Amino acid sequence: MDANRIKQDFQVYEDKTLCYLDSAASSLKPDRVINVLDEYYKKYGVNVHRGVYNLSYIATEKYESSRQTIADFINADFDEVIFTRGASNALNVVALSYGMAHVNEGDEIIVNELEHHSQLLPWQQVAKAKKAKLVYIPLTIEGRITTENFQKVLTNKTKVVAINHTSNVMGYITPLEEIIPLAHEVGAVVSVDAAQGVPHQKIDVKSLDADFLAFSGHKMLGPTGIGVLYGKEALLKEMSPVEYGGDMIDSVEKYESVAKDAPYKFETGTPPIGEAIALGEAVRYIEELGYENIREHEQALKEYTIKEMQKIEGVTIYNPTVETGIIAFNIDGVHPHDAVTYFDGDNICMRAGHHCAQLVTRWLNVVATLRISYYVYNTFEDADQFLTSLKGAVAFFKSVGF
Amino acid sequence: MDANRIKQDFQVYEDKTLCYLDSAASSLKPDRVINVLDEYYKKYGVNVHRGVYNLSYIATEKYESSRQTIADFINADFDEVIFTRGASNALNVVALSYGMAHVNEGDEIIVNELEHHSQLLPWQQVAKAKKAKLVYIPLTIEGRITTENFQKVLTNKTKVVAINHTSNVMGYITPLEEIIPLAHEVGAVVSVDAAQGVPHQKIDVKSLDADFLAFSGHKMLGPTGIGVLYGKEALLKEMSPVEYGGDMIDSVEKYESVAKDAPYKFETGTPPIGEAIALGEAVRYIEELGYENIREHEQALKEYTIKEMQKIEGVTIYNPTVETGIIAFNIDGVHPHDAVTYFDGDNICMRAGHHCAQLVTRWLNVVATLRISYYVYNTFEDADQFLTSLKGAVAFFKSVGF
Amino acid sequence: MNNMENLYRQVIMDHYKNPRHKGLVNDEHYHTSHIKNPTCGDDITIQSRVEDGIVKDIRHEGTGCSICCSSASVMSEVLVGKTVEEAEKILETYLNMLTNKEYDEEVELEDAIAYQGVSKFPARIKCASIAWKAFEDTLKESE
Amino acid sequence: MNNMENLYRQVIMDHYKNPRHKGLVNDEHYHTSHIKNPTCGDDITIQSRVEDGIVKDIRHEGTGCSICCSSASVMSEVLVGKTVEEAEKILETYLNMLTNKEYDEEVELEDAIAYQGVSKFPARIKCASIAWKAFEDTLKESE
Ligand SMILES: Cc1ncc(COP(=O)(O)O)c(C=O)c1O
Ligand SMILES: Cc1ncc(COP(=O)(O)O)c(C=O)c1O
Repeated sequence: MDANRIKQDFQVYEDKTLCYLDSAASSLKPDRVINVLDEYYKKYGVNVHRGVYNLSYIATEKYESSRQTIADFINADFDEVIFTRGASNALNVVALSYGMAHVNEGDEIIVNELEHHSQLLPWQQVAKAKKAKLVYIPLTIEGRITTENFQKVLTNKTKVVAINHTSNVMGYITPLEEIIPLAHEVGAVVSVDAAQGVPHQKIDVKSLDADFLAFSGHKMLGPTGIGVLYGKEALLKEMSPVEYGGDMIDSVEKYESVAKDAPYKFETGTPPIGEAIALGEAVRYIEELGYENIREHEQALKEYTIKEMQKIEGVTIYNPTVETGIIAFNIDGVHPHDAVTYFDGDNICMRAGHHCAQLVTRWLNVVATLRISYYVYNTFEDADQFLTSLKGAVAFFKSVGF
Repeated sequence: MDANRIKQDFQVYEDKTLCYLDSAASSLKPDRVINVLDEYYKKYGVNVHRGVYNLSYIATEKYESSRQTIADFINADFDEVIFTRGASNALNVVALSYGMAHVNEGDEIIVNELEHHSQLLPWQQVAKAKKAKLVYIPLTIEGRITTENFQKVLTNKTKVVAINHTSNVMGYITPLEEIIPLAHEVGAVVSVDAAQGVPHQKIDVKSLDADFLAFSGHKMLGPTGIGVLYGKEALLKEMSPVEYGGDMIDSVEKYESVAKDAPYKFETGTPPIGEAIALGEAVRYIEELGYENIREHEQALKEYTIKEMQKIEGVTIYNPTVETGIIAFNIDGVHPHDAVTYFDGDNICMRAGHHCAQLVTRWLNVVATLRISYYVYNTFEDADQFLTSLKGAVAFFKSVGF
Repeated sequence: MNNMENLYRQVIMDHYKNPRHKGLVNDEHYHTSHIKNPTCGDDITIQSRVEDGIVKDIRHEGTGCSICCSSASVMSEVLVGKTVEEAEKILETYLNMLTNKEYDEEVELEDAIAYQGVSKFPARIKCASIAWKAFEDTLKESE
Repeated sequence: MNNMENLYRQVIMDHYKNPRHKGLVNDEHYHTSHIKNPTCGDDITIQSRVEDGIVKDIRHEGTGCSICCSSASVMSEVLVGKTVEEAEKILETYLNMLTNKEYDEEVELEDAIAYQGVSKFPARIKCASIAWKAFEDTLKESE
């Protein structure tokens, strides 16, 4: 994969010095995705479903064909793809609709300290509301979820397993192919947070056998304001809507109403139309690049970077065995917020903080971490720019007395 | 106001024959709003709040300054403006957070048959869940809500009044300046659906004294995927979040967590960043046009059109006394879906259906209605194009035997 | 200007004004399917009775635009008396015709050919197909 | 290249390594304010004791970056002993300086002037102001 060529697809790289290493927070957006968004607004920017004239017909067709594109992309059926505001919104729908209806007093919900707040907290709320028990998978010494440790907490009382595909802090990939069948054996449903998975590797919901799976548009070259919730048809069928209103209802009486079928019963009001259409374009772009190439490219960058980082004294890497393009680290004795300003001075964008995952930050026994994350447009020049800056940072902070 | 000049601000009008009369469903978007959206994606399309580098700082500043723009626009405080996915989402937050916590068995919730499903159905759900009573304001013979009729149903048991500012079917403006103080006298809170209000006239939440007020971006020259919930600070303060996750939380423990203050506790996950920033630009555009001018212009168009429509035999207008730019009508004996295809043939876009308000359609005793709705870019030429087409339609359907 | 004449053919208007096979029956030999198009309020119920591989009867009831209501009536006239196989072939051909797909011009659509013009009005394709789809559902149930 | 030297002045590093007035007290004469910046985990508590219109003492405790922690220490040194009016004036001047607003250069900021460079690092302004804002809150409570 020629990342230098790919950079040309992104207007933000008109700034030649930009070294963007924060794709796990939000990816950059290629021009063709923005153009598709523009085209919606400039040529047929009207409402969907409700209109019976031509412009509205076009908008509806494009919106729904984007749903089909995404369904094909993850090997789901059309009716199993719900457009949401983002991954957080999607994960909340699972907890509020499925969780609140199916979890009862004494039931167990399996979570873990690696989860993003958007996956952890909705279930913390369900557990509280329903007097269910929140059970944590013990992490290994590396901070990983293993099948073995999962089995230690799986019981016949387990009703739900809320788990990430890829950790946004540690970058580890969860062994879901093993965990999901085990969970199904005890009759639990598995809700997968794939916000960090779908942008980087092929996910086939059917072969994975996930019950629910959520991801965001803005982390996979798409716009903000859009995400996806996949749910198995049979589960969606018997679930109640969370929000009620226009476009999700079949018939309305004064005191009763009947909702449409999925996915529409979960999509009340005017949906994020332009956003959904543009997300379809992002999917096409990813498919053209090819997941194999993406994975290989990110791996190579990651391996090179970690190898070089390990040569620098005064740097701690928290996930040296990581299998994705996410590297968590700190400069010893330097608060990440101080460090990140140094990198910013070199036009290198990276995250400092708890990355919406306070539990694992605490598990690491630090106040916060630095994180770089690679994506399709990152080059070895980016890696070198980062490594040079990292050396400079270590030296600088030492020199001023940290 | 020179609507012919305004048309030039909208690229969609490169199609000179386009006669767009469906702004009540979704407005067209001016180029400058699209450009601001583009600028976000092309220049600083990164995440907010979490980043501590410069690009993210810019994104955060623009996102939050858009909140201030909108707060000033409706005379609210900064912390009282919550970004949502749209009006429907906003109205559901009120019902799910405020309603579910404060409405109890035997309490009364006042609604009416004019409400959009997105305002009616969330309260229908609250009423069911809480065994509260849904009470309907009787409509006048014109289909209006009056203070007098409101008083007939207001009691000491009234806990919530869910009401529209402007009806999306009939275009009537509700006498909220009278209704809100009466509701407050009995201690009820008033949740106002202003999706059809804010695009067309100045709304000052303080002088109106609304407790909650919701509207959508896409109906007021902004993008899809964004809306606003205004709530009084004191109410928001004691309300619980509906969705939990990243960005809305202060501190997270394994079994407990503490949410941030409003507005953030209601904005979990990556927000619709580009959309919020672009909505700020839409507000500036509206302010530059001036509400006085907008109202005057829409009034003139509406009056001219109704006067001319009344001269055409075989047309029934359902709201001849309307005070806004919304006209509901039918061609006698012709199903609206048939009619709308005729107009579409003349490149005139309008709605046919129940407009997400089945109760008022039933109240009118029709299966569906046609609706045209005027906005800033509509001209008298548009009105004439519509009137000519209407005459043609009446003649045509007669000729083929309707 | 408008090319509405292509849509509102005489056959269509005739069936709209004077629907055949209208009204449902209460008979367990019939299979029933109910489809709605909430966009415009079309709401149609189709019943069919199949015996010995032959479509013996079709009934319909509902509200909707002229295209939707007439198509239920036309369909009933065209399909009653056909074998299930013939009916399925006509159904497939008809839906392909509506959606601008390739279709077998050899298949005799009879009066249903009047809906050829609908393909030029994409927003109305659903109106013309909803009754046929409901019929298709009743066939599936019969199997 | 980087102009980090403008940010990490010696005074700042000194107060970061050797904070003065650190540690809270359990004394009802003190007013307390706690501010967090969840973005980066800054979390600071400020206490102040005002008597006869004079800032008698300031205490601080918390975690955060060097800018945040040091500024609490510097602030304590600068403001203790000042009248409330003087303290408010310094506070206003300091915040204006940080945010690139016009500010009265006549006002003596003492060591707090070391934070002048922060205005060039917009993403760090919050770090440098959070302790001062917390102090402002304690003053309001004293009124
Ligand atoms: C009166 C009214 N309320 C609420 C809504 C819902 O707005 P949205 O679809 O943007 O959520 C609409 C628009 O359809 C409306 O007209
Ligand atoms: C693992 C993970 N889950 C969920 C989310 C939430 O996604 P969003 O902010 O788009 O709702 C994120 C992104 O921050 C994430 O990294």
